[in-house]
Amino acid sequence: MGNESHTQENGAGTASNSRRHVLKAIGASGAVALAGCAGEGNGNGNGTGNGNGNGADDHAPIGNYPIEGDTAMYGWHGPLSGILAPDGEEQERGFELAIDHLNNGGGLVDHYDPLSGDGVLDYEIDYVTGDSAGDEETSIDNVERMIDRDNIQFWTGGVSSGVCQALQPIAQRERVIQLTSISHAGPITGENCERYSFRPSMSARTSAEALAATLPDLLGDDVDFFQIYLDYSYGISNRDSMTELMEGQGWNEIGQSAIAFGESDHSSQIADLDEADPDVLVFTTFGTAMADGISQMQEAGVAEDIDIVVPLLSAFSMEPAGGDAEGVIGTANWHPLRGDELSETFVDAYMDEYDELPGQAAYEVYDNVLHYSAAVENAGTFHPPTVVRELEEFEWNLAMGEMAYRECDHQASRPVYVCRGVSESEQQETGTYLELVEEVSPEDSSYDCDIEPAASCEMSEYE
Amino acid sequence: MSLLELEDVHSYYGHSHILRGVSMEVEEGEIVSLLGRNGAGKTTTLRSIAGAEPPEVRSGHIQFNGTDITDLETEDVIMSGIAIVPEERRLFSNLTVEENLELSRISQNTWNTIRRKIGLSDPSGKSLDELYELFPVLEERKEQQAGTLSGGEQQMLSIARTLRLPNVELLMLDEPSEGLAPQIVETVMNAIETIAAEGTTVLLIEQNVQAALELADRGYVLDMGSIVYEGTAEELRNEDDLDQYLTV
Amino acid sequence: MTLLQTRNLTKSFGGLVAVDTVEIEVEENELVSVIGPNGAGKSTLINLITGMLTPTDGDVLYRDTNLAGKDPYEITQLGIGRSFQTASIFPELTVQDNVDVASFAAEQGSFTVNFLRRRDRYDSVRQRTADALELVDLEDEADVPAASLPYGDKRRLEVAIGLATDPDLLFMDEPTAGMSPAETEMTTNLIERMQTERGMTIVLVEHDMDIVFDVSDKILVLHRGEIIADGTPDEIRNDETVRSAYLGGEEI
Amino acid sequence: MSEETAQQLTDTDAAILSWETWDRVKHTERFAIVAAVVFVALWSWLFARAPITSELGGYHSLATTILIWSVFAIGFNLLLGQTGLLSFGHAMFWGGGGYAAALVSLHVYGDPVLMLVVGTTFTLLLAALTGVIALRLHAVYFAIITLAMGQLLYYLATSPLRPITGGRNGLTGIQLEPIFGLVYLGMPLPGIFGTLWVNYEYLLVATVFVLVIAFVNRIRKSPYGLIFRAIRENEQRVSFVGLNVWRYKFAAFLMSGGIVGLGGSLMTIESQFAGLGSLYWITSGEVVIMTVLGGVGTLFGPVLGAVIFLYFEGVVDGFPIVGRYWLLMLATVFTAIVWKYPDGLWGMLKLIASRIRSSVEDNP
Amino acid sequence: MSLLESAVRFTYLSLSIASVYILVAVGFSIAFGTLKFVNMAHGALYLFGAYIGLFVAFEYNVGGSLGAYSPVGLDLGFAAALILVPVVVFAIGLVMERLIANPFYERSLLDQLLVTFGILLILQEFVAILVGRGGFSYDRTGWATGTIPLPGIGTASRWRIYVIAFTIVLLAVLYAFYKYTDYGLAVRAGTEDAEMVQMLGIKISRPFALIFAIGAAYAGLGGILGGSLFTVHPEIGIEILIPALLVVVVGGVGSLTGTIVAGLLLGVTFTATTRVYPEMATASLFLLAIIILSIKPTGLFGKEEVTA
Repeated sequence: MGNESHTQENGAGTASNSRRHVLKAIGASGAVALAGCAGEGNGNGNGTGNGNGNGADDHAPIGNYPIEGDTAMYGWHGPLSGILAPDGEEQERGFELAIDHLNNGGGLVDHYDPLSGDGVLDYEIDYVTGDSAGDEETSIDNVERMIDRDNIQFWTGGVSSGVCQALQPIAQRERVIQLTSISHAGPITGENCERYSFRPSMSARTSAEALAATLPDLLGDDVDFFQIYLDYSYGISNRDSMTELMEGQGWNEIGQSAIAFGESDHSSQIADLDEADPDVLVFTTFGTAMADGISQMQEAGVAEDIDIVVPLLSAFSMEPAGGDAEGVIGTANWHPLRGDELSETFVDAYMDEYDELPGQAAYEVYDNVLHYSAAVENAGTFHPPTVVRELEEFEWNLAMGEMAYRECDHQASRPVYVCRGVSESEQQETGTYLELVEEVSPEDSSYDCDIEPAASCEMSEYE
Repeated sequence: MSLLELEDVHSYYGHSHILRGVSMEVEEGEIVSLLGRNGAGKTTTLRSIAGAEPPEVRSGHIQFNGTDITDLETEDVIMSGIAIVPEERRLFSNLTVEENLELSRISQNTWNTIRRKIGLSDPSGKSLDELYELFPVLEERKEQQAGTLSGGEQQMLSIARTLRLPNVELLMLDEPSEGLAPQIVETVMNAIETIAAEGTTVLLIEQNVQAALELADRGYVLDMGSIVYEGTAEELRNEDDLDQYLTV
Repeated sequence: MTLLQTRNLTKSFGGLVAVDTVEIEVEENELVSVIGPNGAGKSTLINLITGMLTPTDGDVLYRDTNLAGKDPYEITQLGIGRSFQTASIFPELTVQDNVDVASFAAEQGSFTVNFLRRRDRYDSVRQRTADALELVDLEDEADVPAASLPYGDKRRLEVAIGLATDPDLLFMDEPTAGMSPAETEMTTNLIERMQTERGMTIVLVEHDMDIVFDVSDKILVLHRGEIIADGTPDEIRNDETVRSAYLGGEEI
Repeated sequence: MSEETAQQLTDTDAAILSWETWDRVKHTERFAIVAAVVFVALWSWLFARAPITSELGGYHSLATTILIWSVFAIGFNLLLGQTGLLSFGHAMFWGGGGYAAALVSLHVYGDPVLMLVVGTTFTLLLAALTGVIALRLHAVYFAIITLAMGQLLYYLATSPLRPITGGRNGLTGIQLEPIFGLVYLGMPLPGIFGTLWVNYEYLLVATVFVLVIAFVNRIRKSPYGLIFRAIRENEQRVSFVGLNVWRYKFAAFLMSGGIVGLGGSLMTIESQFAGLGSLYWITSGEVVIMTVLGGVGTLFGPVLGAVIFLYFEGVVDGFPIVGRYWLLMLATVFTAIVWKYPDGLWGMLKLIASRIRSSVEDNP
Repeated sequence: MSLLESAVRFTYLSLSIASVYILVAVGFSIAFGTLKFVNMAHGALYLFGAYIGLFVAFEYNVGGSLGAYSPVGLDLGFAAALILVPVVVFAIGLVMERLIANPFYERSLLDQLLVTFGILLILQEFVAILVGRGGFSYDRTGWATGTIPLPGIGTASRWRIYVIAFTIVLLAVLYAFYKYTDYGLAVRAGTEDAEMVQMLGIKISRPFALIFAIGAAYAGLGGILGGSLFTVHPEIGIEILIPALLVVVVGGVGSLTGTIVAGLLLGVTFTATTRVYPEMATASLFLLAIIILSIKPTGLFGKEEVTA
């Protein structure tokens, strides 16, 4: 963290801020009038103009473009406090590692053609980070700071779907690209979609598609299942997708029960579950709530003969659950013991730096930094609309496998990793909470642009 | 040497100067009465002796048994041998009669309590039985909450609980006759007389001049925070000028 | 004319009857003192009349209005003022502000919507405050925080607040307690002036018998919640029941 | 005071040279307003762009946010500082105003002025409803019942009212229309104004801030200000001088709620988002911390408190290594201040100033 | 499931929730009613109880600044935690009374509330910095998991039954302390009139400190029991404080009976609402508190409002 930079070009803030707001307000036509204004702002900045700055390409100023000086800022923003912190801390490490590799080579940068290991384009990359605390208002303030004061070109990170959705309009408004991570709710690439926001990670629907493709093999064909879900957009998206897709596989949903957000007592839902007596429980929750729920089921003696499926599994749920989560089935964006060469390269680099096995959260953010940079290299500019267009048809294949963004909803079509919780002793031994059960191909986990949630996406403008 | 000696005591309630140089003495075995109208400073004198706060004693000395007790905490004053029956009795109304009495058995110091229990104790106060003998009505009511007692019973309980304290050498009573019917006043005064006869020194604060002087050996009259008169009960009874300090 | 009248006024707390079927009458422009030993029920009586307590039984009539059940501010607005036994003032406000609170109440009633009008524009309020402060001789202390006044001055401020509410009938609870002889004399003069110059009716609860017998037109003696005597100072001075209530039966 | 002239206010040399002039001027109404105007005029620039001072890491949108939270804290302080009532549920007005403003822009029209009016009106109604119940209680009970009301609203907004409030996701997609159809808030200001204030949005926020200062200052100088303080010090005595204490407390509650609602609406305009966090009790706790930290009962103390709190949350939070401990540091500062300086930082500054002044006067 | 079994389940669910509320609220109510001290830092005692119990009973890999020493913990088992935690938190309570409560007895309720709230935040952040912000859950050994058969009815959760029984025993102990010990007598008397107790020669500060520490120990035990029912993370101290405060004021400040009745009432309300309208489960507690306080501003068993 010692190399974080917070020094900013004084005077430039006014200009860039004005640029953004005027563009939002009066559209592109006003931008021309403002170019001069921006120039004035530069006058009292640090003045070390860079060949790749204003002069090199002919794009009008937009967002935090053009970059002044020879350093481009990246942002990471995710939970470092609150119950989501375990994933946030991993993400931050992955992020810092990625920046290091971009500037100095190493890790997957050495195995990814568009990247040189000597910055991006001709810029050195610096970064800022912010703690979302899992809270929407705090996040808005933080991201505004990163955009306004630190002039970030893009940011990634985050866990909470609520926070992610609150930030998407800011990405659009400020013309700064956001690559989401982990956030799973349907609307992020549905009704809430924005041109400047991309989701490389799974959506609730992607996970459900993958589970529909594997669960019958794992748990049987003629299965009664029950759903307990968190009563907010993440839980509801998953519930709807699971109902539709599992029933499509011939499974039979025999009941549902909602948990209020923030509620740690699940006794009533467990009572419903016990009464329904299903074969499988689909438990859409996260964080300590999942740990609470599973431990309360065990304590009530209902967990023994029911298989539990938690559509999204990650450190923030697995860490508090400890050994209780043994046998729980779900999906993840990546698995450290996937066994391919690139994953091993990443794992080695990460272990060298931090002396622990990375989880999906660490890799995902690492990957986001890399593939965004690759898109910039391919586009030859940081100009946000150009980079957005580049990303919309971007394909890449690093440690997660074959990935590609879809233009219709900015959801990545991607492989999904179906995993299972392991016992506490195995956790100690392997350093990971999950074992990889099956890798589901992009074809089997994707859905068409004309079905929900993608069907509700009305993409916003480029400039 | 006097048992209790006040020497030019000045006490304040916040900024208000209430006792303006009170000096008085109580000899061992005496019954001394402190007279004066409401607001004259009688209760403040008692509270100053007891080390209660407020008031704040800013100058002067209070000696008891030869020791300076001016700056002692209330509980230490009590344990040095002074018992207090405060104005309005201040019983613990939600506690039973017996619990009110039992409280006095607990001393400030746990080790003393233990020592007394295993028979190594200092001379202790009266036992419950002795108290019930003195105030039979309390035994009948021992399971009752103190708040439900009549005024006279409450006053007896308030006196009785001080007798259960160990080592009482001086008993200070603040208006024990207040609000009581005449025949009850007499019972209370008789009880005080009995206690005094057993050798306890008594400092009696009273508005009821007649009752007080009947009992007392000597008296002080307090007005505007100063002693304006002192003398034997006999002298006080015959002093006509005192009317202005005491009543209509 | 009878200004204030209580009928059968009773207040009990649990089993204790603090005020027992008390019937008193106060004539206009009269100065009535209520005396009695500690615990006789004097404060309870005042509290019942001024609305701090609700009577268990009985009525309080003031100029044909029944006060029972009314809130203190309503009773004050009807013209019944009160000063408290302990200096009930606003310690962190200045002396002038202390009295201003009461002056506003007198000038503009119990509630008005004037939060956008500056209070230094109310000349009548200033005048009323100045008058009250002058009466108690505190005008030089107007800008001093009340907390820093000596005790006697606090009591006078307390009286000034009572005065500024513009009462026709003023209850004064031990106005001279804690005062020096000089202050006591000043207060006595003040009470007399209020009665003669302002035509106020005053009910005084007081332990200083000099004052009581000096200024009262009528004295009520309360003992254990009941009125045991009622008459002119001379009548009371010679009343045997009163002496025994106070002294325990026998003349000293 | 009616003779106060602009001369006195602008003639700073005289003010500095003569304590008497200063003492007379500093309590005048016009001085407070001029001070507020000067403050907002320079604030964003000093905080985010000026040489040297901006090295502390401030930025323009935080400067704006701080002004909005200051409105919140000033409104809250009108209740706590003047009447002594501690509400632990003021988030309901903050969030309530924010949601009302968001809803009117989503479903009716997004003129910022309309949003402010609707947000404030809604909050006044909410304050009237809750005040009737809560004001029967005192001290800690009042704090708890306001907390309970705020939390009830929070949970209602979370689930049963989700169709209206958007539940956990809050309300997004708020589009701002030009004020009275004329000026877009995002439009930059020209020349020196742009350097100082950046855009019309800041101008709107600054205007509201100054108006709120002027309004609260006027209340403090009106009979209400006196009566509120009297209620805080001795409620019983106030009713015994003939004032209807309940109505005055109710008025204080309404005004406080209304100002807070105004601030909440402004927040919605600034962030183009209304979310559950704004209704959560932690938000109520934050405004208590700001106000107490700055100085309960003072006019500018809450502003100082908001500056410090949000600086910690928004800037210190991003510092390397120590950033993680921002809440710990803030909580420690807060606790120490309450412990040693119950009058808050503003009170502490005044104390220090008066010490310096007396030492200066002693040694001319 | 039979109606009877549903009823039994409803009962033990309500009671187990009420148990945690009551154990935490009891100490808060004592400090408030007896010592006239509002102690928001009481929530930290729950937090400490939960974390100390966790690291006494088990070993965990932790985050935060202790992360480097993982795994952390004594691994003595759950029963050892149940014995050690009250002792340790009792001692913390004594220190808290000396260092925090004592200097503030004479200050206003508002100052007390704010300072202790600040201290709660500080302590919470310390915990987070030491062991990280992630959550933990108690493992339970065999004797504490699974169900107990109820002949003719069905089964009940073993641990919940233990929690209830344990709470009943603790409340009985507290009652016995009040009723039968000298210190208990002094505390009851001191609640009514502390100065008079001193006038009987008793150093009231000692029984007061003792009862404060007992209240702390109960909050610590509440932390273990609550921690074992739910998960443990740094914010649980602040989270439990709100229902505990509701229990205290709904029951009436300083009334032990009131605290228990209010705890049960809130427990039942919570469980019942969870059954019929789960989204409003927590909200129902606030609604109930608003209704009760509107009808009776001093709470169910409260005698007078504590102002000052």
